[in-house]
Amino acid sequence: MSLDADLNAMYQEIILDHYKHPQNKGLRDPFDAEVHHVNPTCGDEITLRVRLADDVVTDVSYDAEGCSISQAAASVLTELLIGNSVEDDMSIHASFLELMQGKGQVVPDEDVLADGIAFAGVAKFPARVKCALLPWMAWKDATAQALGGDR
Amino acid sequence: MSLDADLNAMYQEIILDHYKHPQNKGLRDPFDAEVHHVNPTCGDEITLRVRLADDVVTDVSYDAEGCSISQAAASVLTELLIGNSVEDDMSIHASFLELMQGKGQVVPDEDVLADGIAFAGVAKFPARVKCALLPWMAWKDATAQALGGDR
Amino acid sequence: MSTLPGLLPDLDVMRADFPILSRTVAEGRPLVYLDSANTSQKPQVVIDAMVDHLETHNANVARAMHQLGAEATEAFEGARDIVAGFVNAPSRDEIIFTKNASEALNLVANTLSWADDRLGVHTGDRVVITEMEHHSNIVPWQLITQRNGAELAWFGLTDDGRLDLGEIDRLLTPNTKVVSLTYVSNMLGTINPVTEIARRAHEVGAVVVVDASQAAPMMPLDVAALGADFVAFTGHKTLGPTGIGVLWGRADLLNALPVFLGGGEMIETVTMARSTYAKAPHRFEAGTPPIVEAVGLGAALTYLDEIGLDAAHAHEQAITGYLLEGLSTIPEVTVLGPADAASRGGAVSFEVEGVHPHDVAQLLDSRGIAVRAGHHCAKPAHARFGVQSSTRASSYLYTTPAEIDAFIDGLLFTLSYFGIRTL
Amino acid sequence: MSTLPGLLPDLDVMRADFPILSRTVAEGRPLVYLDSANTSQKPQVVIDAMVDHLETHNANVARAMHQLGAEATEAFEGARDIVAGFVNAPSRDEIIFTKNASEALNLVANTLSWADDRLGVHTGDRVVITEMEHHSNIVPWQLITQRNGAELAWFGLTDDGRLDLGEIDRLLTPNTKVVSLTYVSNMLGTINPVTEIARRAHEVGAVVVVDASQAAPMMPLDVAALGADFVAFTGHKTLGPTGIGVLWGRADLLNALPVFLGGGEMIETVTMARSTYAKAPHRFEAGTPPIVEAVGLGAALTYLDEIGLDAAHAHEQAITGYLLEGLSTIPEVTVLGPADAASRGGAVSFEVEGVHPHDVAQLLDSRGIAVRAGHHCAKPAHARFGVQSSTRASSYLYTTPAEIDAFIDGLLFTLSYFGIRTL
Ligand SMILES: Cc1ncc(COP(=O)(O)O)c(C=O)c1O
Ligand SMILES: Cc1ncc(COP(=O)(O)O)c(C=O)c1O
Repeated sequence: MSLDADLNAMYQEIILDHYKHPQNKGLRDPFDAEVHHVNPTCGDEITLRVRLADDVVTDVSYDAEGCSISQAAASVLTELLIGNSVEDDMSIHASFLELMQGKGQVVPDEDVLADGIAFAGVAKFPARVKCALLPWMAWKDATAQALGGDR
Repeated sequence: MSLDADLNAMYQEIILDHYKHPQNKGLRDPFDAEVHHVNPTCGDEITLRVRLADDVVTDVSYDAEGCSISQAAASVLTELLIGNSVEDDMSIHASFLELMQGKGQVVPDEDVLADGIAFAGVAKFPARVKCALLPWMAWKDATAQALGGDR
Repeated sequence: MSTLPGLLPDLDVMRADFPILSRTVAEGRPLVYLDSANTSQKPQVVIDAMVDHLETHNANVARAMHQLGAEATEAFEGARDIVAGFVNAPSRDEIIFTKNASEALNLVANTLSWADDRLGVHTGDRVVITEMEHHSNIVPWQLITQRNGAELAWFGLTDDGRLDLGEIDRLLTPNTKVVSLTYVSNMLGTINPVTEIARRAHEVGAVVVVDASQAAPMMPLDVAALGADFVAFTGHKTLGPTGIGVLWGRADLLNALPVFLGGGEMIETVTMARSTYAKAPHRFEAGTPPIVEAVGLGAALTYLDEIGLDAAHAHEQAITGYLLEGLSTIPEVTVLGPADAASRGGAVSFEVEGVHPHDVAQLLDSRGIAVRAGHHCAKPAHARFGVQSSTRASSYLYTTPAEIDAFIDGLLFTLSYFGIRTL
Repeated sequence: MSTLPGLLPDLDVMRADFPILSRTVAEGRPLVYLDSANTSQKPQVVIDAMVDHLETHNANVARAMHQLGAEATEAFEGARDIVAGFVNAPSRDEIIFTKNASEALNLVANTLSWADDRLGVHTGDRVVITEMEHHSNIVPWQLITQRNGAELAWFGLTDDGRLDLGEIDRLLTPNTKVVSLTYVSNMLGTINPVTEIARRAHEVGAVVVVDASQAAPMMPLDVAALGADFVAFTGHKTLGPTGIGVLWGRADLLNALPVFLGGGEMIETVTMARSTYAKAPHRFEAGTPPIVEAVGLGAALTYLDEIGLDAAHAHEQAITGYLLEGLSTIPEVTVLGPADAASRGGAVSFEVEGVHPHDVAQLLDSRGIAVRAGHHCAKPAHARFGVQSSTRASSYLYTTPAEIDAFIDGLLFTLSYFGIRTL
């Protein structure tokens, strides 16, 4: 695959769409945990809130500043994770992590990752993997805090 | 000149003689200043005392531990410097310094340096120049202190 | 447009000295390296000097009495002489080798935090820095002022990216012990009036520290004339290798400061209970120093000197002017920092409306053009201008006008790729 | 006598990997390099890896989004993986690159001096070291204990150059916060029972720091099994370049310690008023790290691993045994440290009756034989044995029995030159 093709694989329409029209952006109440994560290399930032009820992720909201990849990742994350059980979301999280750390060798499962499969092309660019993972790491941290009862 | 010749130029009979039979060794009273100098690289040490009277160097005594070069240099120093005016000794000091820092290119003046000319061969060995200079630096320091009146 | 006034002559011949510049990236495209403020590329002579040292003269220095040891010591101390000449230091003993510029700045900060009352930074004392510093000239001062209960104050910036000198009387008070500032900003490109500030700082008795990391590569550096007390820079930005930095300091101050790191050859004598210490420079060089790195740095500074720092500076200004001109033709681009090339270095940071810096850098990279995106270790300066990050193109003496053309083309491609405008 | 049991096979073939070993010195004599405890020579693969990096992949790491930056980052972080594998670290994030072993030890000492009460070394606390330490593991602890009003205590030595463990109960008290000791002595050669001492130190809650500068080059180093909390070593003694050292530390401790040097990429976020910091390893890597040096070290440790540390250790023991045997035939020679090769490393320090170490080294040098003379940065250990300095011959994996023969011949020549005996 040529480099321009790689570039287009990274900047999928889906990613650019989410970047331009982010879903669930803006911080919402109520929430059980809020975290602030930073990518120290580039300065991308996210503040992310999680709301749980009976082990269901009832809401994820965020405010973020960053590149197309990290912004789109946050938007896709909320679409994928809101409304499922914590357990299911943890397994979606694991699939996304596996995809991103697979150096472009992992074939994503559309049934699990839906729009998230668009990030397959990002996995080829090590410097950008951190961008895509920023909201996902924040979500995991916030959820752990919410479960730990640090209200 | 071959290396063995260089070696023999460094370890002149005069130097080995002074090494085996050091002159004026042992600390003596009275004195006006005493200093302790160390070659930090190798650990060679000297304690050196200077006695002045009416701007004449009436005594230099020392106790030293070190290699043949530094030991012989101390012995030669006392022979050269005791009994002269401080001014004359400072100029002998300058000649010795010039010889040692000359990288083997300076031709020593036997009238000024007497046995000190034996050190001409040492000047070719940068690592050993410090050995030869140790007592000379100590003498200068002690004399400066004695003149400064730090009794 | 390949003959701008001020360009170095025979640029192509000189570029051939840099092996990496003939490399291709991004599927056969020639490398356009515009990230020299981050690290410079290395000419063959630097690499060769290091190889020759490792293959033929390698030994530890100072300690060794044998021939290899003498050769290695001569090479290492010879490099100190070259550095001393390069910065016009009054004495070679004022040149300390550190691991990078950051260590040099931390060395000064820490030893000042441990010094006696006269020199030292203690409770109630003030340290003055600026809002345009690299993190390496911010964090060390935060650490020591927090530890010792001192105050950290700073010059703010004007809208065009210069120091706001209107605050100087308020900032420089009798309890100001240190003024530490960058000579040339790595983000805004601004060249600061260091000599004037040093003069004012000395009036209140403060020690003046200059971070010359961005200045040393591209303009004549004369520490004797500068008026500062300490000057730091880093090897890898001046055509040399990583692993080495330089601190110049006034001999009397260096020898009045307490020691920094302990061990190896920085001692005079050691007993289990206590130790005494060597004089500068060895006083501040604990452990085996960066030997092969000093050899490389010596070769690098010799190469730079042969080109001439005045000529390098003129080249930098010509290229930067051309770059700024190119950027000014793109309305979506906003440059941060001074707009005229004459009062700035070769680092040009900018925003592109509607495209995040990461995405700009990524698109340019796909065309073989290397720029930096992020905060460039200058978060506060970014915050000052209300941006979280920026894209930075930074040229050096090997940069050609054609590379700037490629860069401007790449930006236009980026804008069209993200649908901001059509080509 | 060229086939001792335990020698590395194909020694000549392997020696051809080291360009400097085919050099002649002292007017055409082959170089006999017996100063490897001071610094090791470098195989061609190390030099080539560095050249390839500088000519083809040079860029700054972490910060750069472009292709060269990605390649440089991969090379640098890849070296961290190699080091982690080499010392069997539980996690790669526990490997910190410093400028040398001395900085690694100072890093631990300083951050402990700033740490909170639980970990920190403060008034009334005790730090325990040993009388056989290199200055780099003495001075840092003197500096912090003096600064913080803590006590420095140490294990003495037995007459045959081992730690006097009889003092262990007296030394390890509940207020002992740190025990820092060398794995292998660079002067006496002694291999210390580190695991046993670490176990005892942990019983009183002390943090255990091991200086593995002399161990890492020549015996398997398994930090997971060793039982220590921090282990330091230096690149240039393990076939790598100068300008790089390694600190391994337990992740929980590393992240509990305050930061050391500030600047560059060790931050999480920076504002003018305050900063927060990254986790280990970046937490302790202020400024541009030793990138090309890490590449070189990675190649060096890979080379060492291919030879095998067990095989290297066996070679070292065989050569050292042969060397000790040779020395025992010269009545004027007194060896300092353990007499049996099995319980020691390859550094052998000795006295020659009637000839000062400088003069011994000089005479040997005139025959092309490089040894070290002086205090080897271990003044207290010399003082313990009532000597001011000594001569040290130190072999490594490229040393041949023939070189030991030449060395012994050289000693006899020295004795005759100074008229101590006739040949
Ligand atoms: C036992 C020991 N510790 C520490 C060091 C210091 O290593 P470096 O000089 O590379 O910091 C050395 C070598 O000089 C050593 O032999
Ligand atoms: C202005 C300035 N200061 C300090 C530094 C730090 O240099 P180093 O990373 O080599 O320590 C840099 C470069 O990164 C810089 O641009």
